[in-house]
Amino acid sequence: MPASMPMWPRPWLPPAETEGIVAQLKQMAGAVVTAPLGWAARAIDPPLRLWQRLTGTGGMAAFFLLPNMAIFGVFVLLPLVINFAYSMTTGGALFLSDREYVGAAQYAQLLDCDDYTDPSTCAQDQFWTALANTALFVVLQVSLLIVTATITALILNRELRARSFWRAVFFFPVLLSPVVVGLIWRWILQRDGLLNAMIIPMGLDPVNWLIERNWAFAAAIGVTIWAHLGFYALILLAGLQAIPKDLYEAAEMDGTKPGRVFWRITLPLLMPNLLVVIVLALIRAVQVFDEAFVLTGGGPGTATLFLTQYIYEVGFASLLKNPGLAAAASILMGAVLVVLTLIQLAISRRNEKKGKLK
Amino acid sequence: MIPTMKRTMTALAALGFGMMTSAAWAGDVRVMWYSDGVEGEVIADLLNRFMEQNPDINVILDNVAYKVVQEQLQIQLEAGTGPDIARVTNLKALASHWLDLTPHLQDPAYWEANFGDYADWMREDGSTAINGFLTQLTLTGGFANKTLFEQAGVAIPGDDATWDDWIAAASEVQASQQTAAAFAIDRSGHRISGPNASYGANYIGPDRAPLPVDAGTKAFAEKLVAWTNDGKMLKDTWVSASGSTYRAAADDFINAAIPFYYSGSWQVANLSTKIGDGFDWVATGSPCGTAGCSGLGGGAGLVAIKYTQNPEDVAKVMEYLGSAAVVKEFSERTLFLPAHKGVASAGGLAWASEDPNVGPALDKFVEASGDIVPAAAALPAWKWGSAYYGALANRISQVMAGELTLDDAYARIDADVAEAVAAAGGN
Amino acid sequence: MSRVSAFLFRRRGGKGWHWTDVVTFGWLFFGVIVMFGPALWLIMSSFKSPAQLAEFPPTALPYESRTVVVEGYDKPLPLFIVTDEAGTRTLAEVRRVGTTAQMVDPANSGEIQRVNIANRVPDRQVGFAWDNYVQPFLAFDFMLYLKNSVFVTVVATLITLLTNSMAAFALSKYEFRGRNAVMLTVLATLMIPLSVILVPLYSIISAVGLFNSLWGVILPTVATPTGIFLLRQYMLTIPDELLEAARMDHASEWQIYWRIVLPLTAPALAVLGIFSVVWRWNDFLWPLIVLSRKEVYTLQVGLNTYAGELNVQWHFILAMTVVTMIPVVIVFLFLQRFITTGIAGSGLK
Amino acid sequence: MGQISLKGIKKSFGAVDVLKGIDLEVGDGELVVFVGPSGCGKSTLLRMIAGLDQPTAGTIAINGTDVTPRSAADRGLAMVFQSYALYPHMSVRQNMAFGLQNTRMARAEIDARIADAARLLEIEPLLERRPGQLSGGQRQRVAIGRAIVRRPTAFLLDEPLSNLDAELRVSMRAELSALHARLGATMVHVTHDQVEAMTMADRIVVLRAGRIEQVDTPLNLYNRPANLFVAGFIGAPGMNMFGATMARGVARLEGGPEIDLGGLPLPPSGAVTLGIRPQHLLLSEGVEADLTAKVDLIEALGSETVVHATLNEGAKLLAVLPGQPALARGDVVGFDVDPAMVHAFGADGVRLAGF
Repeated sequence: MPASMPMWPRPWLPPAETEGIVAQLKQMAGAVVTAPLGWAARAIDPPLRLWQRLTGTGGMAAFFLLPNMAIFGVFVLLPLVINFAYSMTTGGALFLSDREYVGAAQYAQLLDCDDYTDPSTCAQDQFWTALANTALFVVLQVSLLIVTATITALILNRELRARSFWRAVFFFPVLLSPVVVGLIWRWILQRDGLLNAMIIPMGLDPVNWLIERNWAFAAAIGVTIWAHLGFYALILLAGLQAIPKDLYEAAEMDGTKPGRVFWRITLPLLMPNLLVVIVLALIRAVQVFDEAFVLTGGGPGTATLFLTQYIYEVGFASLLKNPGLAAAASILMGAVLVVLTLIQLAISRRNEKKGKLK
Repeated sequence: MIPTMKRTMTALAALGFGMMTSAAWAGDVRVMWYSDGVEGEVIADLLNRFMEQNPDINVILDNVAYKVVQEQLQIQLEAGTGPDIARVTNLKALASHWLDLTPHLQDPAYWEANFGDYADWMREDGSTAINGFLTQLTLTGGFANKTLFEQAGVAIPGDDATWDDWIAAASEVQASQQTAAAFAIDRSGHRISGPNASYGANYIGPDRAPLPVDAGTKAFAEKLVAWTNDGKMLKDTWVSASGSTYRAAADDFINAAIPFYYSGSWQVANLSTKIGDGFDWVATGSPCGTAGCSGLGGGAGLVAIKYTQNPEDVAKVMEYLGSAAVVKEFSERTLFLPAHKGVASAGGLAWASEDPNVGPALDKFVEASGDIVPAAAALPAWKWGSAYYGALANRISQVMAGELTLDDAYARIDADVAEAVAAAGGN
Repeated sequence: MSRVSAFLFRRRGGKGWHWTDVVTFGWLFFGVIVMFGPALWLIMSSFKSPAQLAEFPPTALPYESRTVVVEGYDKPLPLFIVTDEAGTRTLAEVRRVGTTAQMVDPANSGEIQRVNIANRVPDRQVGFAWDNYVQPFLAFDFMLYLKNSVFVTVVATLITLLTNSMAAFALSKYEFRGRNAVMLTVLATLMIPLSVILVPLYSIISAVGLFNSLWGVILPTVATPTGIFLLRQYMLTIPDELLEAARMDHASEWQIYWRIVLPLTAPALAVLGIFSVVWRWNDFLWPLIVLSRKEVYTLQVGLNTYAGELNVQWHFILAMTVVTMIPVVIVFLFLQRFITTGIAGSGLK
Repeated sequence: MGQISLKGIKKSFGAVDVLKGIDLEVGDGELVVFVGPSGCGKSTLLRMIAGLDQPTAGTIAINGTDVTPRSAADRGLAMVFQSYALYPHMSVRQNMAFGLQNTRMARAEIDARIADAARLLEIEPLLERRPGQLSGGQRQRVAIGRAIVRRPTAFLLDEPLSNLDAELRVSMRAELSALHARLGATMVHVTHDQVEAMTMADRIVVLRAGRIEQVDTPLNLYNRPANLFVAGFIGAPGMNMFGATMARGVARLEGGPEIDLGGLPLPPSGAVTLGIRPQHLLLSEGVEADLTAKVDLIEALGSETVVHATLNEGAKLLAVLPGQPALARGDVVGFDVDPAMVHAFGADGVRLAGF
C-alpha cells in the first residue's frame, strides 16, 4: 500500500434524524396531499425533459429560478425601484405618474443639519433622533442578546432532564406575533401594570417603566430580546451540539477549569454559529419596528423612535402622508443595510471556504 | 383621464387574475365602518332592516379597524378604488373623493335643512355638494369623578370656572385622595384645540392657510407643560408615544387614577359600561380661558364615495340612514349626539341606558355646544386641521418629555405644518 | 407538583451540586417565569370583564362579583363585604348614592342600611368571562376569518416551500452565469423591512388588481430571501455524487430535484415550514393594508376591528388573541423537535 | 455489446490541463482498470465516459456511436461511486428501482430484475432497509446491485472498494471479479491501489499526470514495465532502482560496485537505471556476491522476510527473501542478481530495447 494514503471523504449520510422526519412528514401529510403532488410532479416531467434536452442545464437553472424570481422581482425588487423613484418626487399622490419630480430635494431636506451631532439643529430632527436611537439600540440589543442567547444555549446543552421542555420554554415567544408581544409587555410595564402591582407589595416604589426615558429604552431592548432569544439560542445550541464530546473529555482529563474550557474550546468552535447569530440579530435590530411600536409608540417623547417607525409614520401612517421623504429616508437606511449585507456575505463566504477545506 | 386609465388597467389585471378579486356586483353597496363601541351592531341592525325593505340592494358592511380608515382609505381612494360608503373622520382632507349625492337624492332640501350646518366639514371649499352626513356630533369636554371630589370634600367647580380653577380643585383632590395625577387630556392635537381657542388661539389665516402658533395656543401649551412638570397632568398619556399617535386617558379615569378628565362626548357610552357602579361621574363641559369656555366640535361622517358603480343605490342607503327616525334610533342606542337638526331640536331622545350618569352627561354636552367660540367652530371645516393637530401633539409631547423647549416646539410646529402643506402640493 | 420538579431538576450526573448547577437552575427557573409568565397572564386576562381589565392592581385570576336574589328586588344584587364599627358582614347593595351605599342584608330584606363606600369591598369569586369568547364567535364571522387565515397560511407556505426550494436548488447545484448576482440580490433584500416599501408595494398590488384579494396577501410574502438562504445552505451539504448517481440512473433534472434533493432537504424544509406558518399566521400589518372587505379578512385583521378610533375593546381582542395563538402552538408542539435538527443541519453551523 | 473508444480526450479546468490527450479502446466484456496516483486524472476520465463531465476536446464512442454530446442519462452506462451515493431516503429496493422507473419500465419487470440482482448479490434480506441501516460492505453490494439491474452497456466503478476495511476489500475484490466473469459485461474500474488493479484487471491502464503511461495485461506490466514510472508503481514492495553508468559492458552502480551483467543487451556506455524487484534478489551463497549490504531492519512475515539494507555506497536496498533466513540487524550480507530479472531504463526513463 502506498505510504501516502489519501484522506478519502467519509461516505455522506444525512443526519440520523432525517429518515425519521421524512417518514413523519409523509405520515402527517398523508396520501391525500402527496398523491396529487406526486401526480403533478410526474405529469410535468416529460415536458421538462424536452426542455432540458433543448436548453441543457443552463435552461434548467432558469426554470428552477423562474417562479421565485418572478414573484421576487414583482413584489420585492420592483417596489424597491419604485421606492427609489419616489425619493425623487414630492406630493401625496400614490402613483408615480401623478408625482412631481424634485430631484435630490428630499435627501437635501433629510441631510439639512447645522450640526450633525445635534439632531435638534436638523430640518428633520426626528429622522436624526431616530437614527441615533436605532444605532444605540442596535449596539445594546445585539450585544445583550448574544450574551443571553449564549448563556441559554450553554445551559440547554447541559445534561438536563426534559431538555425539550426547557427548549420549548425559551423558544415559545418566537411563535407569538410581534403585536401580541408588544401588547402583553405594555400591560405588564405600564404605570398600572402587572410589574408595578408586583413590586409595590415588596415595598418598592412603582416605576413608570414606559415613561422614564431610560427605562423605556431598556424595555424596548428587553422585550425584543425576550421575543427573539429562543431562535438564536437554538442556532447556538445546534453549534454546541456539534462540538465533539471528546474535546471536553480531554479538557477534563487535563483538569481545565470550566471558564477556561469555555474561552478556549467552546467559544472558538462556536464562532461560525455565533457569527451567523450576530449578523441575523444585527439585521433584525436595524429593522426593529412592531414590538417596539406597540410597546412604547416611540415615546417617551422620541426616546424610542426608531428608523422604521419614522419611515412608516412619515410615509404611511400620518394623515398627511409624505411618501417622498419616507422613501428618501428608507434609501439612506438601505445604504446602512448594504454595509451589513457585505459583512454577512464576507462571513458566509468564509464559512463556505472553510467547509470546502474540511 | 388618468384615473380612468388606471381603472382600465386595474380591470385588465383583475381579468388576468381571474376570480381572485371579488369584484363588486351591481346592486352591491359596500359600507366601510369602524366602531368605538356598539355602533357596529346597531348599524348592522339598521342595514338589515333596510335590506328587508329593499331586497334588490345588497348592503355589505365591512367592519374595519379605525387604523384602516385613517391610513389605508386614502390610498385606496387615490387608486380609484374603495368602498361605496365610508365612515370617516378625516372628512375635509379627503373631500375630493366624495360623491355629490344631490342629483340622486329625492329631497335635497331635507338634507340641506337637517345636515346643512355641517356640510362644509366634508366638502371641498366653495362647493355646495351634499356628500353625506355626520353619524354623530362630538364635542370635547371634561368629566369629573364626583365621588372622588366628594370624598376629598372639594366642590366641583361651576360652569364659568377657568382651567386654572379646575386644575387647582383637581389637585386638591389629588392631594387628598392620593390619585396618580389631577387630570389628563387625551393625546391629540384636536383635544387641546378647543381649550386653545378658549385662550384666543386661531389657526386659520385670512387665505385659509395655516397661521403660525399664536399667543392663545402658547398660553394653553405653557400651562399644559407646567402642569405636566409638576405632576398635575398625567404624564403617561402624552409622553408615552411619539409622532401624532393618539392615546386616550379613559382607562385612568375609569380606574379613578385621575379626578378630572378632558376628552369628549363619545366617551359617555364607554365610561358608563366600564365604570358601572364604581363611582359617580359628571360631564362638566369645557373649562374657561380668557376668550371663552370652548370645546371643539367634531364627528364622524358617513360619506358616499365617487368611485361607486351604482350611485343610485348608494343614495337610497344614505337616504335611509339619514332619515330622522333612523338617526334618532341610532343616536339613542349608541349614546351619540345626533347631528340632525330636526332630531336634535325636537329633543326627547330616549337614551338606551339605565346608568343615571348618562342622561345628564349627554345633556351637558348638548348645553356646552352653545359655548363653542368662532375660532373653534371654524376648525372642523378647515382642510389643514389634521396637519395642525398632528404637529401640536407631536411637538408639545416632546416638550413634556424634556426634549424640546417650548420656543423650539413652536418653531417646529410651524415648520411641520408648512412642510405638510408643501408635501400635499400646497393647494 | 413536587414530583414534577423532582423530575425536571434531577441531574443526570447525580453528583453533588456544583455552582454551575445553581446557575443552570436559576436561569431555567427565571426563564420559565419570564417566558411563560406573560403568556399565562394574557390567557388569564382574556377571561376578565372590561372593568376588571382596567383595574389596578390587576388580579392574577379573573373574578366576578357574587350576586344574590333578594326578596323585593327584581334583579340579583351584588354582594359586598362591609367592615365598620358594627363588625364585618356580607350585604347586598341596592344602589349607591355618592359616597354612601344603600345596602340590605339578604336574610333580612326589609331594612335598608347606609354604608360609607370606603367601608365595603365587593364580594368576589373567581369567575371566567366566557362572554369574551362567545360574543366574538357570534358577532364576528370567526369561521370565515379562520378559513381565510388557514388558506393564506397553507397556500403561502406551500408556495414558499416550492419556489424557494427550486431557487435554492438552482443556486446551490448549478454553475451558471449570473449566479453570484442573483445570490447577492437575494442576500441584499434579506434585510429590507416591509414597512419601508409599504407604499410602492401597495401601488403594485392595486395596479395588478390584487387589492382585497387573499393573493395580494400571499404573493409578496412567498419569495422570502430568508427561505432561499436557509435552503441553499442546507442543499450545499448534499453531496453532488447523489445527483450524479441519479443522472446515471436516467433521471431528469426535475426528477433529481423532486425525488432526491427535496426529500433530503426535509429538515430544512420543516424549519422553513414552521417559520412560514408562524409568520403568515401572525402577519398583521400587510393584510390589514390589503384587506378591507370582510369576506377576505384573516383572523388577525378581523381581530383588529375591535380597535376603534377612541376606544379599543380589549376584552374581545384578548380573547381572540388567545384563540389565534392555539393553532401556532399546536403546530409547534408537533414539529418542535424538527426545529433543532433543521437549524443544526441547515448550514447555520 | 460494450465497446468504448476514446479518441484524443483532453480536459482542462481553467489553465490546468488535467488530461492531455487520451486514446483508448475498451473491448466488449473486458475489465479495464485505470490506475495511477491521486491527481493523475483517472477519475476525471471515468466521469467523462459516464457523461458527468464534458471533455475539452476529443470524442467518446460507445459501440461505435459518438456519444460525446449526450448527457449521462442517455449513455446507457451504470456507475458505482466511491461513496456509493445511495439515496439515503429510499429503501434498498427503491434505490435499485429508481433508475428503472425513470425509463418507465413495467413494474413486474422491475421487480424481477431486483429479485435477480438481490439473489446474485445475496442482499435479499436487506431490500426493505435504508442505506443508513447497512454496513459498509452491504452498501457496496447495494451500489453494485443498483448498477446491475440497469443491465448497462458498461459498468463504471469509481474506487468502489476504497471505503472498505482491508479484509472486506480483499473479499469484495474477489466477488467483483467473479461477478465480472458471470455477467461478462464491460467494466471500467478506477483505483489507486495497484494490488486491486493487478488482481482484477484484464488490462490495466496506468495513468500519470493526464497521460497514459502504459496499457497492458497485469503480468505484462509487471514483467515488462514500459518505463520507470510503471516499474515503480506496479509491484509491492516497490522495485529497487539503481542509477548506473555503463562502461565497457559493465554497469557501475553510482559510487559503488560494478556488476557484471554479461549477456544482457545493454548499451556499451552512458547512464542507465537498473531496476531489480525485491523478490528477485537472492542471498548469496558464495563469497563473490553481486551486491554487499548491511542489514538495517528485518520484517519477518513468516512465509517471507523483508530485509531493509544499505549498500556500502549508501544506497538503500529492499529484498524479499523466501522463508525465514537467519539474519540479524548489522549483519553484512551478499545478494546475487539474476540477470534475467533485471530491468534497464535509459536516461529518458523508457525501457531499453531488448529487455
